[in-house]
Amino acid sequence: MSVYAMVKDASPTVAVKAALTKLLSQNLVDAVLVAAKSPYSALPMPTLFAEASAMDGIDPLAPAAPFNAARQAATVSRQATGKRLALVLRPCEIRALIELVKLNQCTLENVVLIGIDCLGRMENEVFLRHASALGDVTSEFQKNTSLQDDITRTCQMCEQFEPAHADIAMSTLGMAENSVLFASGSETGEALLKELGLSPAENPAQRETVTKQLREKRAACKKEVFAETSEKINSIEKFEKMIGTCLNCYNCRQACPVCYCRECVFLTDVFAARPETLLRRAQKRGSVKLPTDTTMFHLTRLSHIAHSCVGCGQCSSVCPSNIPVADIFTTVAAQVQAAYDYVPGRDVQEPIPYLIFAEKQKSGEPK
Amino acid sequence: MTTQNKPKIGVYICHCGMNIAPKVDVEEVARYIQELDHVTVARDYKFMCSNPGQDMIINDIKELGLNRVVVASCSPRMHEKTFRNAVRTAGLNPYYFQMANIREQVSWVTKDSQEATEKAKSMVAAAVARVFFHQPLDTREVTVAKSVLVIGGGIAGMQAALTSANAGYQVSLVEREPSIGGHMAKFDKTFPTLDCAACIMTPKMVDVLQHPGITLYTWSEVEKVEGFIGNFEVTVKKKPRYVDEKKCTGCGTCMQKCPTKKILSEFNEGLSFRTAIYTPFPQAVPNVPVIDATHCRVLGQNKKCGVCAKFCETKAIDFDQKPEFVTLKIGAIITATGFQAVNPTSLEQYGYGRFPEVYTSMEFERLNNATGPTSGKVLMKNGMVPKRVAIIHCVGSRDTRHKKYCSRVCCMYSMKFAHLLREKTGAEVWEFYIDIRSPGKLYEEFYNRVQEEGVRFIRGRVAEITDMVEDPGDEGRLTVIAESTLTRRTVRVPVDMVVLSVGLEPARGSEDIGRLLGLSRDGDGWFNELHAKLAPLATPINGIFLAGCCQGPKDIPDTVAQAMGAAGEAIALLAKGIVTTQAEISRIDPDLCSGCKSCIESCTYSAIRFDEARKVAVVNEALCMGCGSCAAACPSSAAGVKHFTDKQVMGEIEALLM
Amino acid sequence: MSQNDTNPFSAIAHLESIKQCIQCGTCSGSCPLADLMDHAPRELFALLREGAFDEVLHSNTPWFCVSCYACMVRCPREIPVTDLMYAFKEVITKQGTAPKNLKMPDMYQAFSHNIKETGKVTESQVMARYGMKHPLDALKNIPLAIKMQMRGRLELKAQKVADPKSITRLFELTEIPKDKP
Amino acid sequence: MKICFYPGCSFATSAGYKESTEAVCRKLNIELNEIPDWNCCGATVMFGENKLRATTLAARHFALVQTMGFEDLVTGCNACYATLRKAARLLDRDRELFQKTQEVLHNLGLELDRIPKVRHLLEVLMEAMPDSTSDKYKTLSVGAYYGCQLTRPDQELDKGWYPEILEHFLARIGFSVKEHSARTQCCGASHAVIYKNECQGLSHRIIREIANKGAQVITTVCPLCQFNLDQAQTQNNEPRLPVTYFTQLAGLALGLAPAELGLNKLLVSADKVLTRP
Repeated sequence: MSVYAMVKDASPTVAVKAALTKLLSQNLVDAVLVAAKSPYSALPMPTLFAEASAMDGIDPLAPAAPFNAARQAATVSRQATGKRLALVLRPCEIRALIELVKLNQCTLENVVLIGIDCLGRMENEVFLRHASALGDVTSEFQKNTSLQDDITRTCQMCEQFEPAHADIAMSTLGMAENSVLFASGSETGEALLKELGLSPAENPAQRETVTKQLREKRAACKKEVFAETSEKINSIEKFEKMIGTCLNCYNCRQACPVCYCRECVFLTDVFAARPETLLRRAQKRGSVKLPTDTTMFHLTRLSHIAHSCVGCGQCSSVCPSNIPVADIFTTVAAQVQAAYDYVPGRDVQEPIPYLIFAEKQKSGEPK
Repeated sequence: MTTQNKPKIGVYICHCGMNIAPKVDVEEVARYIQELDHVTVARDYKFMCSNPGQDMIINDIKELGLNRVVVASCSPRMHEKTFRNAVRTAGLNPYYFQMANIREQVSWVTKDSQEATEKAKSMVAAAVARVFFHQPLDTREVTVAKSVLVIGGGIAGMQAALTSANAGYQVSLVEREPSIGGHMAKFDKTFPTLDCAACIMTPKMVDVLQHPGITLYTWSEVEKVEGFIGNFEVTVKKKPRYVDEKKCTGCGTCMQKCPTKKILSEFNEGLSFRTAIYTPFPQAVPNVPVIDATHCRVLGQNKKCGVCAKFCETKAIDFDQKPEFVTLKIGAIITATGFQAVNPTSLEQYGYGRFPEVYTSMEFERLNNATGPTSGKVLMKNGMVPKRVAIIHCVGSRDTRHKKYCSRVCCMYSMKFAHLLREKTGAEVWEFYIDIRSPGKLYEEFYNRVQEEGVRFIRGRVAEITDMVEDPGDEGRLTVIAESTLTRRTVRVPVDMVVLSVGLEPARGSEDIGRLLGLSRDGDGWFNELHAKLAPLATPINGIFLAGCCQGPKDIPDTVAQAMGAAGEAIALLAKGIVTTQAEISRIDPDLCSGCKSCIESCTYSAIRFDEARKVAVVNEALCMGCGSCAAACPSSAAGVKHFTDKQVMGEIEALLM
Repeated sequence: MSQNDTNPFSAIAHLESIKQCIQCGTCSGSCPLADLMDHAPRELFALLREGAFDEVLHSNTPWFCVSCYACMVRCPREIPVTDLMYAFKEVITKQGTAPKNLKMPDMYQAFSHNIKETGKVTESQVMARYGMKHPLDALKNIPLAIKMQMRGRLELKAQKVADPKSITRLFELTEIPKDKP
Repeated sequence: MKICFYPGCSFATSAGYKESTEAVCRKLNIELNEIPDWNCCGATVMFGENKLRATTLAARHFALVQTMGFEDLVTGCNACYATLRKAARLLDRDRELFQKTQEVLHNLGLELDRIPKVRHLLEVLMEAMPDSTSDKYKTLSVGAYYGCQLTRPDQELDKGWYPEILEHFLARIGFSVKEHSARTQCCGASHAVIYKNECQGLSHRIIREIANKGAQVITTVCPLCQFNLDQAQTQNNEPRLPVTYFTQLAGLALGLAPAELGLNKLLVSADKVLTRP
């Protein structure tokens, strides 16, 4: 059972900051990873804080995220160091981090996961445009519904905007203005909430109504995107058309939080065709488009991560050719994950499907 | 030979007599291939696998300085070994060789000749592209443990154990029941010669017990199997017997005195009772009882009893016995886990379980057996001799709702029953069959003999067995209803007794054994042999062989022949004393490995371990079977299979897509 | 089934299942009215496999199927025997080849007609229509009808749906054009 | 409980099925919502005439059930039960047939989107009937007769050949049950009406078997079964067993009067066996 506490009469950012400050200053954790504005840019970047006094610019609720911070979180939790870390992450970042734990890329030992309700993020340039007009985008965003329409396409179809698996979840959805609900998700979380000395509260009834409405809205959007995308990629020809402008820059791979290989197979010479092969092919067909492995690259990445794709949308955000990479990935991932009844990031104990052999798979029956 | 050398590839296209050449223009293929890069020579020949064919390759290697060879002919399964040997003979590493299958994959399956020629061209070109990337590989030789494990102590397992032990090898025979003997021990006579099963069986059981080369583990189960061909490490669990095998003299006093007497006898198919301490049958081997822990008053019900211990003169009863685990070093494994009879309860219309006079064939075997519940007299439950008996064929067999296959033995044993019934009781016997299947030496003759004896054969699968009677005079009898398809009449035959000739299915627990050994099973649950025709006793797992019904239904002569054959395979392996490890195994590049352990999870042979210091996965070459699961699981291509490297496979695909 | 275009049964769903028939006789052995049939059910399958379509078109067998489904649940090849009997009747009706002296097609026709006219079935009316063709049968039933009436179990007035025309329309909309001879 | 009920053509004129069903449901607070303007399901006739027509005649009710807002459709007649289920199964598996059926219904002003689950009244009462508290009928031995089409071909409600559900039901509500082997033997069904001589034996076999196994009363779950077994006994002198509906016995167990349950409508009177204890 969760324990609840409520902070009233403070903006969510202030409330979160107060809580994190307390964690650090009371030595309840040794360091905090949280998004913070830098002196150089309004865009909040994942930042590791060891001193409470340095936390002025933190902005975890900003509707921007130039990274899926699971990668950075995994970097600081790659091995247990004996120090206790608090990681403040969005729901999609937590899900990606859990996938990375399953893949042995980091550990949750001595890690406190702090999750926040996520209303979505904007593309960087959209955020920066609003920032230059409004100054404090975060607090405007929390109350202004028209700003909330400016989030990325992938965020608009995300139904998992509440943090699951966090030790402490901070919620603003369905709360009165300037109120934040803290909920424990584990014994660790419960103990920490006690230490923070917040006033206990109940889970407000209206929260469920608000989240349900939002979820329905998102589901409708998702249905639309899936239908549209399925139609666009249902043959190899159409798929190739979809990725026709790909530059093989590999940005999508770089931005993907669950693409974890130390050295990507596309950096090796495995798929590099020999010159004589290319020439012969050109002779035979008249022409060969280069590079030849563009389709292979996307299909390989699909087959490698479709089961673990958490739908964060970063791949689309970083594509210089504006290919809706995330549409493709989320559409395919939804089908793969449904086939295996697998939800990435649902449970650290849940094995990744291709590593187990279920009876049903054997007989080829659908689930 | 150096790998730095520029590739010089020789390509040989086989006519395969009339198999390839009439469909594929082999000369045209040779002309085309000759023009490809790195191809030094391309030739065609009538039979590449023949001596002159092989010599052609050897000479070219020597004279033209070839360092890669491609043969386009049949399937690698057929002749890859042959050509690798030829390449080796010429002094080249045998893995500088690639085969293109233009027979099964081209000439046999392609209608149009031109299309076939084009297809052959691309397949050979693909092989050329692949062999370009080949690397020399080495095999290692490992010594073989001179011991055989036989799983299952029925007639198949016993025979396999005896043959192997007679050849001088150490045999461990594991049987889960208290005694060896299996199903055959339950039979009275055997078709078609009507030998007494016990007369031919019990001496073998004693031989097994007394053979110095055989260690018998009854009331035991295989718990764990690790290792690989020649070097298996097997853990056997000896279940507690609660009787000390060394002290017990087999006097039987304990069984006489045991007060828990009303337990249905498994050996007698529930037609009689046994005590809680028991041997399944008087001729059991070893003649040492076990205590049935669920029914024993001391073990199962925590009551004071201990009568058996009180009367045992040698103090052999030990209620504190615990399971024991024995670890064995094994060179070859013979699986002989057998079958079980299909339970006909779900064939509702036959009333098994509802009508007391409906028996399964296994029950009838016991009813008819001199050591059975009626001392071999065929009697109904009311003690009377039946006057008319119906025998129903194909119960549960040839039925897509149950077992779609023919169980092979039922026709013959049904006719054996008919003969015995005629002989013992003089009863009128009606056999209801779909087709009589008697393909065996003296089998058809036996059919004729039973016909001569006046058995009524009705061709028609029985629709229903009912106790509803048409004629009041038949009160208390059962009526068998079927269409006599040869006369197109519905016959209703009132009978006193019905025998259901039930089919065979894999023994309970064979799935678990299959999992322990890594054996695959077919859709019906029988173990898969390596090749249906050419390797019927081998399995896809090297060093594990099959004997008897675990591979599919078969009768005693076939079972014994197969058991001897499986033993022969095992002996051949052990006699040679060494096995060559495979070269096509996995390797993991530590520089590319992310340490995610996906490969470890996916390896079914437990051949990959994790190096905690370097945080990378490492392959144990002795255990790896080269299946490639790790390569498929690894996202960063750190894991790969030698001789199936990404470059080789991609090269092949590239050429095919050209 | 055979690729022969003259097979009038070729459109039947699951007809290919009869290829699997092993002529074991379970269907006929299970059939309560097998004795009245000119061919055992399995024989119809054999006849179709031989291409003897005429025999099947004129067989009385499908008309004696009582829909007890005993054959269907027992068939070791899982051939949907009962469903096939329905489908055979449909083809035979369409082709008009039902045996002339057979009572069952007339009964079915009377039944169907009653539904078409009223949407519901009133036993007395079905018997009356059937009795026009088989007066003896109808007469034989009179004593029973009297007994039934005495117990308030005989309805002489037609049961009807609210708008019988809609059912007639349903019949028209589902009419399959007769095959040309 | 509220159920959507399809009576079928024989329900009203059968020997007290209607009376007893209504009385029992009243007593158990089961609201019987009869499908307004139901039609004949087509029974065993229509599928032999025209598959689309047969399916549409049945599916017309599925559309009506939909407008009534029910998920299930309950009937008390085996033939209706089997026919409606057959139509439901076909519609579920055959997309083309489903579309054609939709089209015809649309032309008749009806819309069909989903197929309800077709259930038998026996299933409903099995859930709703309380266990017996009285031993009043303990000595009355009953033979349960299912007919063919309750368990076949689906074999979903119970086993196809020797089902037990009705025996369980009768035992639970306080009757002594006699097991027998004629439970699902064919009574001749609709053929019995015109092939009287040929089918008489089928009904007699069943009656004789049930009598032989010691039952005094037969109980059925279908109007045609009841009719065939009941009328078969009007012409011969063999054991005369009253042929009741399971709802009539359920009514007795609930303490309702025989007249209320239409028991006076049986051809073979039940008065004797019911008044004797």
